[in-house]
Amino acid sequence: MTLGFYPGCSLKGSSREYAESVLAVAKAFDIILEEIEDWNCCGATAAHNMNKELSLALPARILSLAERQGFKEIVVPCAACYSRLTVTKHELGKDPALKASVTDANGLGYSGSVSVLNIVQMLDKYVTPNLAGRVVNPFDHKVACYYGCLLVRPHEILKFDREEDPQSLDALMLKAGATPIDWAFKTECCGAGLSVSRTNSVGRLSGKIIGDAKDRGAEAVIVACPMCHSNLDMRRDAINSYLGEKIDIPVLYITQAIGLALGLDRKTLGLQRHFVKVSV
Amino acid sequence: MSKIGVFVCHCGENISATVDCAKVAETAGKYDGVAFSVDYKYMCSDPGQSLIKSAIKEKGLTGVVVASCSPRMHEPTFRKACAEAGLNPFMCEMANLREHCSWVHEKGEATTEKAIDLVRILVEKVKYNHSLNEIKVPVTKTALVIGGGIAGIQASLDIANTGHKVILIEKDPSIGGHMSQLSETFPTLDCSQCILTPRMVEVAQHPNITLYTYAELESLEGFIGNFKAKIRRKSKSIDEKLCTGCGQCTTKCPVKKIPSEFNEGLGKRTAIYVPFPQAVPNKPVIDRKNCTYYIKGKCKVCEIVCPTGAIRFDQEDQIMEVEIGAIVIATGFTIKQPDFFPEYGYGKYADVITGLQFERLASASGPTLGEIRRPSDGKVPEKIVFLACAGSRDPAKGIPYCSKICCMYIAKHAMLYQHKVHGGKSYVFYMDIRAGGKQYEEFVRRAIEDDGVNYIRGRVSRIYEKNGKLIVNGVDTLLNAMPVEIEADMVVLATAGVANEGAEELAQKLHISYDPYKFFAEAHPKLKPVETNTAGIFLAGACQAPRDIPESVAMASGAAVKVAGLFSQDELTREPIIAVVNRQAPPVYSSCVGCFLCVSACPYQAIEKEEIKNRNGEVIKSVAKVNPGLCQGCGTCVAFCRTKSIDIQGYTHEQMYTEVMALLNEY
Amino acid sequence: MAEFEPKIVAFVCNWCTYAGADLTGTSRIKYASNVRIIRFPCTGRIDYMLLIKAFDEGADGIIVSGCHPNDCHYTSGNFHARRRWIMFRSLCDFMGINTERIKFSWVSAAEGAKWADIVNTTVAEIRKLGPYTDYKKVAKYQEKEVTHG
Amino acid sequence: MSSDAHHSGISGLGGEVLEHTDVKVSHCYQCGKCSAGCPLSEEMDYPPSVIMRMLQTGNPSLEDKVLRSFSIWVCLTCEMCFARCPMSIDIPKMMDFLREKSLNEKKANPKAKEIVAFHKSFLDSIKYTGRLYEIGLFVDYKTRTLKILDDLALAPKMMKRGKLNIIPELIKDRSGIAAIFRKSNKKNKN
Repeated sequence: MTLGFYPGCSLKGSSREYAESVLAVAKAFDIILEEIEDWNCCGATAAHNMNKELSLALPARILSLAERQGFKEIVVPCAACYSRLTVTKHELGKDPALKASVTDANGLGYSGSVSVLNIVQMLDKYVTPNLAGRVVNPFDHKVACYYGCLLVRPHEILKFDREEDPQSLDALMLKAGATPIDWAFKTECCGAGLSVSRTNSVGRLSGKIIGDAKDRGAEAVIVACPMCHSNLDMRRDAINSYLGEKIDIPVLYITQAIGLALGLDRKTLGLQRHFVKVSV
Repeated sequence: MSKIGVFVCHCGENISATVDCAKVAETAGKYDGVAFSVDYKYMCSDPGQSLIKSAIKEKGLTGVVVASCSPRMHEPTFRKACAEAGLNPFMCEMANLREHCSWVHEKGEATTEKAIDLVRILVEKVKYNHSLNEIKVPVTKTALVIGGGIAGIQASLDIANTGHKVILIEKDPSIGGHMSQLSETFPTLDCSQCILTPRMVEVAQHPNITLYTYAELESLEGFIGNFKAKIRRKSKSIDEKLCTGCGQCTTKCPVKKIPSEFNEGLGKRTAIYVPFPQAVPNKPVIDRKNCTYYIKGKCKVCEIVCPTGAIRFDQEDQIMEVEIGAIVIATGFTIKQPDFFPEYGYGKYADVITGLQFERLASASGPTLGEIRRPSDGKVPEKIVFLACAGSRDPAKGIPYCSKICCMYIAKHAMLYQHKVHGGKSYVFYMDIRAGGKQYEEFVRRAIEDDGVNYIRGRVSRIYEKNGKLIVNGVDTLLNAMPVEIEADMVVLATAGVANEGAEELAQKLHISYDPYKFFAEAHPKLKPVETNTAGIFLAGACQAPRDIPESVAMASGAAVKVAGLFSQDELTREPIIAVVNRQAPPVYSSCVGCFLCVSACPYQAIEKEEIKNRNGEVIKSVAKVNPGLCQGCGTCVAFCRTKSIDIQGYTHEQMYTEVMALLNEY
Repeated sequence: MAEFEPKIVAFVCNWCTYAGADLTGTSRIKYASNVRIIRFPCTGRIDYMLLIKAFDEGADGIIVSGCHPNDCHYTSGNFHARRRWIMFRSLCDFMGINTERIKFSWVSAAEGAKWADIVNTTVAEIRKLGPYTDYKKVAKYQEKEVTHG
Repeated sequence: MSSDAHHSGISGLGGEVLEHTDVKVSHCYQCGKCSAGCPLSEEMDYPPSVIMRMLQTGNPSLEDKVLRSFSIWVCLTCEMCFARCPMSIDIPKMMDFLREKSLNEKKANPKAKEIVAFHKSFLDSIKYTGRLYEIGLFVDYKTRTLKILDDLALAPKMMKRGKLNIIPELIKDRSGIAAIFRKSNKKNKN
């Protein structure tokens, strides 16, 4: 089976291990993820902070390209990209004038026929039904599943899981043999786009998250967003200095954890690329 | 030739601000058959009515059109005025220029044109009106009161004390309602049970009141003065006549861990149980869902220990039919279970509780015997947080209205806490303090000033548990929205008051209206607060909207007076808006061909077959006949009739076609 | 050119929609002034020949509105109305009467805002459809036939 | 939409917010739940509920303060306020509009220099290559802010882990991207 694939910029650079693990898990289930040809950046936070038109036009081009290439469904592992694409689809769907003006800019045509799947939706639809028999190496750890902001909010548009105390990642990890813990910072913001410009804020926000996970005995934090990952992993120094202690709980992408459960090679899953050593 | 009078009302400026009333009157004056047309500032006032009356007399009017507010408001007023001037009241029609025109459109020619159209329609209709005579029906002088909370109790006692019979039904095993669950009441802090239980006993002992607990309304037929109700008496699995209420069965019942409804899940009860010690009647029922005998087929401990042999495992529900003349609905309210507030963790954290649960904790008869102890570990909370508007005033959660009672009971809760836990700290997060009522504001101030309750203006964003504490994240909006974080031991949510589950079904059984939140609708928001749109059915208490105790009691007494007023008459008059099958001269007798489609269409079984016989007693023809006592005037049969042989008085074919034609000919 | 102002007749029941429209008034919600309400005791009373008559007399659109299912003051009048409406609609389709010109709806006594909404959308839709000339032409033609015959 | 603003009698910045985002500032009843849940509220000069109140006043000097505030820039659009708002007010959408307007009117708060610079560098990066070029972004951002020393240690670590591309990824249809930027920027100026 073939699905469209929109990796987004992070998965080509600073979060390439996410892409590696997504592709490895997909491959294990004979799912071919075919990259949308000539895709562009979705514009991320910068675009909608600065220029509304642009924040819709950039994702619209991606959706148009996917349509042209005949994809019915595209997988978007990055939660931020997923949010931008879904919001754009929603906005263009409800406002024909906006749709005309935006698609006019890219000259590609747009009908809104492509479904956008986040990583959890993709796994739930195509992986979990066959997961049970494939777990050779249960991920037998206490895990804190961290959803962040953009995977579940705003519910009115995304209509995925619930906004408070979501459960979809927990359910997946349970199937991978893990023990998801109940904790309080599942959907609190990690600091997201302030990573570079206000590293101290990120240290504080991500610090609260890692701190709570540690207090409740988590052995790993599971994420589904490259931004969350880079803040919780790459910014660990800032986190540690906010908390005043050294915390070495690793942060894994959901696909890395599932990959480990499937018995896939650690290197294939890109675990060596993390800043915080993955000891689990 | 008709002589019709048209009376255009300004309603102060309510109509005249957007409609040119003089022009309406002037235009109407030119219509064929209109003998008199005038506009006036307040047509419903005394001089206004006199204007109508004198015109009827002086001009010899044969019909009247009053163009003013909704007929639902003043039709009785103007029909009465006509009758007083000697004109049959059913020769009077109203054009609705206010609710349907002046209030909903901007000032302008189109609005005045619409007003003129509305008047013209009714001028043409009234030409085809006929004098009608009111129908007299007898009154059954027994009232049915549904719901045995404080409102139902008060209504029952008040009606019974006027000498009329009352049947009171209550769905739970005991009367008492929510008031029996309360600890102390605002603003006097007197003990709820102490003032309620004497009333409960009075109900049980009153010679005019028949009390059925564990009973619900099954169905209702009929109309004002003449209802027939079916009541389902759910099986209690005991013979009430034999049971002495000794309590042997409830102490010996082996199933002891069922969450007690009366204690809001904070205490336990047995499978055969009396909901609370002061229950009326003080006799147990078996909860079949939880009883071992009904689940597994054996046990029967209660039967063995019962000294009078009162247990009846095979008892079945009974359906009882009663005839009644009026109904008071006092089914009360419930609280919204706050599990729709995942950010507050109700259901997830044992120490996040509802206001009603706090009442049970604070009550001397409650699971902690009145000590404030948290459910998780029985510890006395050193810090407690109360959240106002947990659901109320929250359109995003589906409840835009204010639940009205919470501000007061939160102040009471915080006060009770401060009285019971010395050195404890209490915080109230609120948006506004709504303390309108006698001694209410003073009560809240006392909580703040004398008892040291910390009021913080702001809504809490979320609550989570950490190291055995509940972390409450809020802000103080009076301090530039400064973040406030409280590590509390217990949190009490003032959850919204909502309509009872099943309120909608009950309204449909009774044919009364309800609002979007399933609270029952009063007939007029100001002037008919206890009446419903269905004559003979009245409202009392929180089934109509969230109400506190004094209001519920006042409403109940109000409803009781309405019932007593109704029962003071031996006969009632009803509007003659009923269907009639035509009769013609022999040999046709009627255009009815006897298909009796109408019989199947009629929801009231008001249509019968009539056999027309010749002098020799031979049946010539079977035709339909409407029983005027049963017909409610819906007109469904009229639309069904294939030969146009049935017509409905007041809305005849002639009248309705005339309205359509009058409208469109000049529209 | 001035915008086409459609003539719309509303056949409503006394207990729900008439009261709902009263509530629109008491709530001072503004709506298009093109609609004239004719009050019936119940939608069950509405004889669908009246709708034909209304078109015949020059109506551009019609609203029929009563109580929600199960909420009928007379228990079941609204169900009868709905059942007949379904049949009447196919009959209209068969006869070539554009059923888009008839709006069938439920408005309860508590739904003042919904009434305003229904009026406004109906006016907008009928305005889009334009004056109902087809039917009027036919009606006139038949009248002539009858007189000549 | 503009007529809607006119009818509801909201003028000034609140009216503009309504016109561009459909967000009605009048719906806010100042409960403060947004501020209570906002992860950045303690770093803000005016927490979200206070911004709402300032807009409600229609007072031009307060509106000016809103556009010059640091709050609108430190807002992360995490959507927490919107998710929990009892009145369902889309504050993040409003914040997007306020930022854009603040920028157009050259009122961006000086404390937000780094944040604005980062966004600009980000957009510049994709404007020319179609995709984000992370090294380019860092260099560009650092030249804009002169924060040469920050994060200097991070780059080699990232490089070592294969997390940075030396050569930017270029998409083929770069003129198409340029056209999108041109069109959007033109609209933005209007």
